[in-house]
Amino acid sequence: MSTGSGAGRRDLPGTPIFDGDTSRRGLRMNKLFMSLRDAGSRERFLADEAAYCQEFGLTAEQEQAVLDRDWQAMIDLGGSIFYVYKLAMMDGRSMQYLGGVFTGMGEENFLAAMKAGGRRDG
Amino acid sequence: MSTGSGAGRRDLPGTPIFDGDTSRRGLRMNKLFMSLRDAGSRERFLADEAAYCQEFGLTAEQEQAVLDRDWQAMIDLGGSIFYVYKLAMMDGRSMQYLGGVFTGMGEENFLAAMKAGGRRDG
Amino acid sequence: MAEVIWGLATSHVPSIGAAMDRGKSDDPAWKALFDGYAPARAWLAEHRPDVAIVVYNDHANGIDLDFVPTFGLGTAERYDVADEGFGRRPVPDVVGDPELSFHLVESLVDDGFDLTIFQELDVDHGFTVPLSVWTPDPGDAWPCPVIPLLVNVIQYPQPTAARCLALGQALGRAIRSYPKDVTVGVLGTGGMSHQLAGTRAGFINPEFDAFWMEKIETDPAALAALSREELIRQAGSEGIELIMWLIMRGP
Amino acid sequence: MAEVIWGLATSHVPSIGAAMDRGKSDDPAWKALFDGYAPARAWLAEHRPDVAIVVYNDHANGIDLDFVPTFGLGTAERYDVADEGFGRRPVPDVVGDPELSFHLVESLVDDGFDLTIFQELDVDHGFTVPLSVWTPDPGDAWPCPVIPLLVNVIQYPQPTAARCLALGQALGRAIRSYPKDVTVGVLGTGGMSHQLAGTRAGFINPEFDAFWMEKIETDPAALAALSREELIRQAGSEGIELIMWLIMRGP
Ligand SMILES: [Fe+3]
Ligand SMILES: [Fe+3]
Repeated sequence: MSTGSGAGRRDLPGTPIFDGDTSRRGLRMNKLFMSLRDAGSRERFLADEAAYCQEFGLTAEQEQAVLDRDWQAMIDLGGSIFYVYKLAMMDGRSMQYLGGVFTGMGEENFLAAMKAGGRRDG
Repeated sequence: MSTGSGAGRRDLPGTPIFDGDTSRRGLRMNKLFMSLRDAGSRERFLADEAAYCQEFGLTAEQEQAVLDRDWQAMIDLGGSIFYVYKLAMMDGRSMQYLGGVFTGMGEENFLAAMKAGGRRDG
Repeated sequence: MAEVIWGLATSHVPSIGAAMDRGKSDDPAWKALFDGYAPARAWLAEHRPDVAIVVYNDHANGIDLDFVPTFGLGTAERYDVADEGFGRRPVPDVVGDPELSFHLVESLVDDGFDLTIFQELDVDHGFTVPLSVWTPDPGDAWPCPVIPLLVNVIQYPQPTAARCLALGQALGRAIRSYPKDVTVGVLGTGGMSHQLAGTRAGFINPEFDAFWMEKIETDPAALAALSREELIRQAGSEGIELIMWLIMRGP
Repeated sequence: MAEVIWGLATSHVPSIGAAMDRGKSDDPAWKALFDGYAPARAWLAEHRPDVAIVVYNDHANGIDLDFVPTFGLGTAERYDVADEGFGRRPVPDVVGDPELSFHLVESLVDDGFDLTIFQELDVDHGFTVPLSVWTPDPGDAWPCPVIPLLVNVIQYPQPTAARCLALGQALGRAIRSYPKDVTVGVLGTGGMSHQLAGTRAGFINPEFDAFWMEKIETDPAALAALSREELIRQAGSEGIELIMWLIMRGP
């Protein structure tokens, strides 16, 4: 799916691969996400998100993705889902909400699909 | 040599072994030594050595060894020679000085032995 | 001589822990799951080991991505429960067993496994949820000391399934060569098929899960033969964490 | 296909770097050493690889003891030279080669080596002294990109000598399977017999060093057969870092 991820190098459609290359591109952004485990950091982030992004050395594109809560772009720009999820949690968003975004189904349909036993290939 | 080190478990006379057990005992003290790479930390350390030791969570014995520059005790209490050496460097002491202490020969004799090709077993 | 008295595997999805922490185990949404655990829990209560090893992965709580160890082993006296960003779980911190840890490290390194030793480590839901599945009401302390064995499952390339089974087999040898007469339980953790990101998010493969459940008992070598790509294709990008079950299965 | 064009080993004692940094290479105390390096330097100047790998260990500068990786491999675009406590050496920072690093990681992990990946790493004298031995006057940049391969030699249990040779052999396979046509040099580092602490501090074993020098060329398997205890007995507690030469020798 995401051209930015390692998926293109392997035959795994719809599946971003968090590989070494991706991890390097996302390192600063993932560090930012991990910092949000701490209440003080969450406060500082919320007080001035752009400044916080710059402090962590995000690229302009990464910063925009964070400010816009563009979850797909965060993944494409090197975010690890486990790290990106720290930001989603802070926003009160669930993993199912993110699933709705990544699949384009929306949260409600995604949740319904999961309750019905999950999605299948193809 | 040192009863505190892992050497006793192996037949390696006069040779402290920095093993997992030793490393655990020395962890806080070795962290303190590593911090001395930074000029600001060296200043803070020198301003109040005991307080700095307590900040790093050293045991009372370790603190005493550091305050007394008891190099042998630092090794016995879990110091890694590469870490202990950071403190020695700060004091302007050389590895040959430490060799003089550990062997009981004194720096001058130790240096002379090294220049003559090093020490031998037995 | 130490002895492995059981090996068990379970998902470690954080909501299982959250459901327990909030007393929701009997809610309609959760009851089926916890009823499913009941027989194992009853059996486990009768078979308490002297020490346990939990094979798990961290999720951005204990370590960050500055360095990514393939296999890590804790040697600490205790491991604190991490605050993952929503307050720490109301469960006890973990008491370790450094003496057994040192033995395992020496034995496994001699056996050609290139471990990273952790002298300090906060443990997250990947570690505490399996403990809660095992022991729903730990009170002040978990039933025994526990040693963490960390596996990189989140950054590609993960260790191969074959390497995980080999590590498990070496772990068995290491445990059995420990001179103390202690009993050891090994918990493998990690969800079955699932995927969190990409257009394939939400992917579940019940046929593969059933195949895995059967083979983990009868023929782990068949699972160890699966490639990394095949595991991701069949189990999803996060389902690859099933490789941790193979370490549990080795002893 | 990439090709290994040389493998070399040298001590990395910090005073060699300090002597060079202070322009003392021609001092009586140092001249013999640097004269000894002259033929190798001349030869190396004619054989510049496209990329180099330095097998080395850190000395309380790049990593601390919270975690101790048996083998680490850097994947960064650059590695800064560490300030070890007396100001950083006046030598260039190191440019990496992430693309080759990723290839090596994937190949070595598939081959059953449990690497720890380093995405950030400051390098110390263990790394820069060998580079200086190779290139006395680097100017603004080292002759080519360099990848660090970190080895735990300071905390017992170190990897076995046999495991180091096996890693070196796998490293050779990994390099040769790299699709780009590049030439690679491999530097093994670490002093010969020496010991820094204990009543045996200052221990030197010229007979063992001569044996090692001969066998590293003619029969590395004989060195790989030495146990950890035997290496410490023969080469001293710090001389065990000679095992890093076996990684260099593998390809
Ligand atoms: Fe997980
Ligand atoms: Fe060294």
